[in-house]
Amino acid sequence: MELLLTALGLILAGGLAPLPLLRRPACARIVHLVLLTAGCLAGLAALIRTWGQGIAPVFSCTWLHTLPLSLALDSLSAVFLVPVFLLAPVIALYGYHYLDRKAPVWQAGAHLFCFSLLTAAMVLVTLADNLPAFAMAWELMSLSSYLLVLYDHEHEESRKAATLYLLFTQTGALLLFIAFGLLFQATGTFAFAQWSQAPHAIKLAAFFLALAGFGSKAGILPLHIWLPHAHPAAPSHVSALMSGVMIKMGVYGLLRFYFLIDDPAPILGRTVLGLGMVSGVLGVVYALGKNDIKRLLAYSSIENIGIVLIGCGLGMVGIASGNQTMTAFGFAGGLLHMFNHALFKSLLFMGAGAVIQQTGCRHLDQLGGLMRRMPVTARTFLTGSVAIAGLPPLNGFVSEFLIYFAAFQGVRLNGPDGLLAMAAIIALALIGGLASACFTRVAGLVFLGEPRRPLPATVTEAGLSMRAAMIVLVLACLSIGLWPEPFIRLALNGLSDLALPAASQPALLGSLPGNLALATRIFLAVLLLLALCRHFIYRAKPIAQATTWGCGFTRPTARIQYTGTSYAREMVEFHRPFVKIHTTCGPISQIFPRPVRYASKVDDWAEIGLRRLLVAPILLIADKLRWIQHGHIQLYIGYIVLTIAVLLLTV
Amino acid sequence: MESVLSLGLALLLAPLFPGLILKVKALFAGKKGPPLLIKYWTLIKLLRKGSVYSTSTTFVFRLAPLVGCAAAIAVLLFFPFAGMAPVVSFHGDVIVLFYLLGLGRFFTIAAALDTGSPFEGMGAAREAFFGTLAEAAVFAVLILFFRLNGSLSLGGYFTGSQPISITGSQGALLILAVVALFMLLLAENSRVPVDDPATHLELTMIHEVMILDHSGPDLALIELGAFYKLFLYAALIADLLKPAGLAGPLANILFFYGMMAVVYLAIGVIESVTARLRMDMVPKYILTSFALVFFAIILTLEIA
Amino acid sequence: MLEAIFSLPLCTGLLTLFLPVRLGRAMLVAVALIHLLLTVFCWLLVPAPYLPHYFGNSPAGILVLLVTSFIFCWIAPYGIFYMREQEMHSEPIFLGCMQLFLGTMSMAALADHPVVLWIAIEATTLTSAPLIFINRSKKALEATWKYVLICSVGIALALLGFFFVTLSMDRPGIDVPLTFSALNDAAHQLDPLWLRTGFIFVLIGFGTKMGLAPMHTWLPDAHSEAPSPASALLSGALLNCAFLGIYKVHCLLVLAGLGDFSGNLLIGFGLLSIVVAGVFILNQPDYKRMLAYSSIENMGVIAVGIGVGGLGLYGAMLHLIHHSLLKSSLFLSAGNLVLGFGTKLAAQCGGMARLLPRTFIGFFAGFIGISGLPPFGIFVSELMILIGALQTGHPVAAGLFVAALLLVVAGFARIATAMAFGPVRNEVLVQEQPARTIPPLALLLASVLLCVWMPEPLYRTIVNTIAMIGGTVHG
Amino acid sequence: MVTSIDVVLVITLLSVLLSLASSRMMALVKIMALQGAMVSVAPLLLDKHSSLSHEGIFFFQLMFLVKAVLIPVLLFTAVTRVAIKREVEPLVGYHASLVAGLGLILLSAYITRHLAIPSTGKATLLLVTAITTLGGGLFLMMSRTKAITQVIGYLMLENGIYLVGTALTSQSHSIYLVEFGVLLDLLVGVMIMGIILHNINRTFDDVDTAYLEELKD
Repeated sequence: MELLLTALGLILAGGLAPLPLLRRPACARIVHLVLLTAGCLAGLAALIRTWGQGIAPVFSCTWLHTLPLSLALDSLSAVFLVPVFLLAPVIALYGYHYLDRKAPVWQAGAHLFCFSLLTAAMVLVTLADNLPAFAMAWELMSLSSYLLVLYDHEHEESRKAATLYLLFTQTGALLLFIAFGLLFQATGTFAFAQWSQAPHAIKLAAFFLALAGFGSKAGILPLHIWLPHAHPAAPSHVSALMSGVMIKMGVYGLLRFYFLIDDPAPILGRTVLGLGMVSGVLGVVYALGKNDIKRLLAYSSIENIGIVLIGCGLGMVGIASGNQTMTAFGFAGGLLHMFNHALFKSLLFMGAGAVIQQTGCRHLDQLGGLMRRMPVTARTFLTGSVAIAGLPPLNGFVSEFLIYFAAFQGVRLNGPDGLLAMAAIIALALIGGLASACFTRVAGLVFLGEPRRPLPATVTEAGLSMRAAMIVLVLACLSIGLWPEPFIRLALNGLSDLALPAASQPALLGSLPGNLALATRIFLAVLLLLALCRHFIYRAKPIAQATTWGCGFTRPTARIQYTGTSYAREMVEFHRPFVKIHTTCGPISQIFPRPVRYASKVDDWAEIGLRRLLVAPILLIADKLRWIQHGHIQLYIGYIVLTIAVLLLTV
Repeated sequence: MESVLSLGLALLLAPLFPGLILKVKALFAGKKGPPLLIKYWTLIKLLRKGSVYSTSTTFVFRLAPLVGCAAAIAVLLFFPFAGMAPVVSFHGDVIVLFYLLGLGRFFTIAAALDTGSPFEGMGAAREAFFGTLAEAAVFAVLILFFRLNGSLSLGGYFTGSQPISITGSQGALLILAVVALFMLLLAENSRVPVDDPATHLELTMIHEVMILDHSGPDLALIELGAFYKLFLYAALIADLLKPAGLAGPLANILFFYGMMAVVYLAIGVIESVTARLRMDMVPKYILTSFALVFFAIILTLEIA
Repeated sequence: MLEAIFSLPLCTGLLTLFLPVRLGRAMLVAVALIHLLLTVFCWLLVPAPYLPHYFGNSPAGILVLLVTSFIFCWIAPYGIFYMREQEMHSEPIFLGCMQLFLGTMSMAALADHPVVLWIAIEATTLTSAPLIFINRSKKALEATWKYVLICSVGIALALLGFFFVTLSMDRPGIDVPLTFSALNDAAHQLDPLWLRTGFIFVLIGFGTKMGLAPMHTWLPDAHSEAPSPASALLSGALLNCAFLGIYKVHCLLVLAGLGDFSGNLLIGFGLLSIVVAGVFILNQPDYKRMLAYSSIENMGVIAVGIGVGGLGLYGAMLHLIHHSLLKSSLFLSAGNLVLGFGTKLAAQCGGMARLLPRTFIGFFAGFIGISGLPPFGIFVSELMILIGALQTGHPVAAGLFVAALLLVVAGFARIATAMAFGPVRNEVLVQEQPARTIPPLALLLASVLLCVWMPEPLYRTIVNTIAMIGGTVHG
Repeated sequence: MVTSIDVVLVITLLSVLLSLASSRMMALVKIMALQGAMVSVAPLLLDKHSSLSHEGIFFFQLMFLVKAVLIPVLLFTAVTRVAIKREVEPLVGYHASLVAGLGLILLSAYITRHLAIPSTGKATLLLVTAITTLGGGLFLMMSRTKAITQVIGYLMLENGIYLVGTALTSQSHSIYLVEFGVLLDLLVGVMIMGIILHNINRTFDDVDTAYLEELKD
């Protein structure tokens, strides 16, 4: 296990070593990148070495003479460590060309340091094996990510977003600590291992508290509010790291907690499943409604977390109802989707970052036709879109398929579980459709068609390191899509050290992964065949170029292209009750109408609810209470006398 | 062997049936109508032509027809025509297949947006929306089938010991399923009352408007893909209608294609006697089919 | 020997009042260092007091003394350079009163006789009043007036409380000297009724001084109007001394078997203080007032921790240490801001990060620490207090505790980020200089180090402090 | 039969009532002098102090000096320097204050009866007086707007507390070191308050606390 600690050390060194070199940014970044990569590779090596060898203690000590800190590596941690170790270097690589070099020295330094710190903190979170260690790691993660979000601190909204994020993450953390405290009080030990002995009622209470706590980190509706604010505010590769990897720590915590309390109550699985469906569907609906490309991606993260939760929820239901196959496929699907989402969501954020860096514009309805200017970015982004829409032959489909399979297993069950499973299938279908609509929209509006406003000549392909990072991720997506077997087994392996040995048998998968691969390969074969025929047919055929057929409209301009707003309008309106659509449009008057401004925005009911029901009242009460301190010394003495009077009554 | 033959037969015959529809419509209109093989001629004509590409299009535009057609063909590979074992099949393939169709749709939409034409964008939006709803309905159908005979593959539905058939034990439920599937067929293949392939006003189109800029062999591929997709849905219905204990492959095949003819005739009749729905009615229409299937599922719960 | 710790600064302080300024400055720094040395000396090899009936080194007292002495020897040099910046007509008074203040606080920390403790704490009020009043603005005048009057009233009540405590000894068969140590031994024989009454008055009396709501009313005014070194001392050291008074009586009650009564009162006042502080921190325009309210909040946290007992006790003691370090550091940074921007309005301090980078680092890190994030110690202490509350079965208190803390973080975060990164409003009047930027950073560093590694003796001291009333450190 | 202690205590009570009712500063100062004298004498008349050590005698002389002479002189100078004759508009009117004072006496009598006090054999009146003085002091501070009146209130509060102390503690005053400390604090406190008063007066030409309401939220 020294290797793993070495990895941690290297990662942290990657944060500290650049600080003296900040005068030469490029140099500092290279050092950062090299050390970080080395650390992550060491970590991967450690994982490979200990793969499937059961629970291995990593490190333990006593902190402040009282609090035991202990780290241990088990299969679940390993599965969640893989994306961390894989993605952190790639994202850092992207960051090499992405961050502007004109930033002040301390800012760049803080950024590099926090980036490493966040990576290390995530590793620690997955390894933490008792309360103090987990709390420490969790808070370090929150802190570093908060500072990373604060990178563009000149902008008002990014400060607001960071503050909002800090609040949510602190709320979540404190809820978690309460949950942990309850279990501690019930069992009298900090060690996670013994917490399964707590009484049932305590376990339930703790679980729901923890669900809220982890949910606010993972971005489960309705605790997701910080997410669509923080991601647009942060630099794109930070968004990639946070959305791709960090929010998964919420899922990790939830699973870890679920397994360590080891409570058979079916309500747990049902709740998670239900929340998953809500997050999934509403997440993608809101994503459709958004026009800011990064905000859209943020909402789509919520959607994918929803899918992951559907998978895990099905797994939990499977445990509760003793259905091994369902358990295996549910968790395997959930974990694999977690991994896949880490890949393609980072990829998409990188693409968005490249676009924003080049055009300086993040509004869908003002972009377009970037395919010619930035071919690599465009192609990678398109691949990412296909993947995130969960379509074969890419990786998104593999995980969704497993979840579907688990859900179909669940359809057999009677009672609420069966109905929930059916609902899950329908929800997944709906999510799939909406997701593909959503991402045809993004890819189509940003990269295809014509530029909706003239592009400056400076808009060119993204920097080398950025392209490299994106290509790496595309290759990863493709490989999972085409050779799913090893990855499915990897995901399934995540369960091997947990309380359910039976469900982690690869035998349960049967020949399914192979068949899946077969199907996609058949499709690709057909495609290839057709492509050959097409090529053959097109030989010696006249190929002409012309403008798009304007349907008789003689003077088409780029500005008459279909906008993203109108593209999504019907689909968003279909979900009216959960979506608030504000449309402001001036009246059309006179015979020759003046140009009217039309604006519409889609609001998130959770956010509105929070404002109306929580924030506004608190601020109001606070204002009312401020008269306490209004200067009359006589009144102040009166308080003292009053307090005495009240207390003397208690004697 | 025979499954390969039946597949080949299907692939060959697919463009025939749409001709049937045209014929029916023409007869309703009191005309003689085009020859039955019209669609073959169209394809050949298109394949002979060259292509004109919009200057604003990219490789996506050229890729889309391939993907759409390939997806349709790949699906047919898994289909048990006339209850004969399909070429390939495995437990869970339906999910893959409908997602392959989804992939086709994805690229069609992308291609439409690639042209930058406002009308094609509009069509794309509609396609995306209605397609999503239809997909949900389709998966409801899958749930129903799964509850009926616990299999997750097209092959499993119609081959094996107790295939799903309207004459089977729970045929009553299947009537609902058949109706729903037929409605979905109309929606998914952009026929009346959801979409009118014969209209000439782009504003009212869905599928046709998306392929305005395709021409020549590309258009042929799209057409072909459309035929196969239509054929798939029709074949699903036909297999549902096929009685279980039919002796001999020949009888099966004959009955199957007979049923196919009936389905296409029904499409033709519908197209002749009904008008296209208003766009905002379409979601309700699809939800109706969904409701039918869901009702059937609830019934299976009652029986179980 | 023990008495030297407070008699030295008292004498030199009186002397400094009449010395020329330069000598006085030297004196201040020298006394600060010597005091720290003496403290460490008394801490490590416990010398016997010269007047055993009045003084003695209880672990709690030593803890408070250590904190006080440590932060004082950082504040003293800062104070000199701070005072140099704003032309101060009565600097000797400042220098002298700083030392007198230190002396009285040390006396309070070492007192073992209740009334001596009372005298010392009342004396802290009187010696710190000139510090607040030092720049004779109208507001300073008002703040001083309120400070002196309210605190005197409160502390007078504390005296009454001590009379009741002594009254509880009027029982046949109790013949012990009136010292806390003696009382603790005889606690179980004391009259519970009078102990309760006494505790109420002591709680209210010293609570006034400690800044527990609703007796906190003087605190924001005094802390915001005093020159920053004085505010740092008030907030970082004085509040602890007042807390010490309450803590000693609380121990007495716990030993007398009335722990629930006093504990619940402490929890109640603690929660109330946190909530009140939160209410006033939300959209607080004045950052020094914000810091002051945050002191109220942290005193509330300590009170809660002591009240719940169990792990909470250890948490509370850690919190006391780390709050002193962080808050005094924050006040020193605030002092640099006041000098730099010439205003106490947060809205006017935009762009601190660019204009006063070092101050910014100190201030922002302090903010992170105060909001309970690692690597600063308040993270641990609050975690332990929260867990302690649940461990000893106060779930409701835990819930309120959490909610109130969030309120505070919300307010603090908004203001701190706006100050650090907001748009630049006005240019810098006085540039920052190392002598004024190093002390805050040093205090922060101390907090981080103590959070990472705690020296064995210090740990022993804390354990002894809380062991008396059954405080456990191991779950 | 009426003992001397009763006389002293009754005078103290009267002084409280008078201070509540009187509007003139000078009168208040004189009343405080009287009260101080009474309070510092009272313990001597309790039988538990019948035999006094040397320190005892010295201490009580000193206390008399402080409470009955020094502090009133301080106040006197303050009032003359401030040059205000009377409390113009108190928050609570004089008649109301007087009634409140009477109510206070009733309250303290009630409290005294309900406290099971071991050591105060016959000195219930002492306790009544003590609590009344204490309450009266607080009442003055809450009901008057002139800063100087509040100082006087604070002094009255201290007197009350001291009386409570003498009434309750059966601790034989072996060494008076502690009491010296208390006294010293009191003295310095009043001095500092005097200084602040002076400054207030110099800044605002008045000692009305209405000028001291700038700091608020």
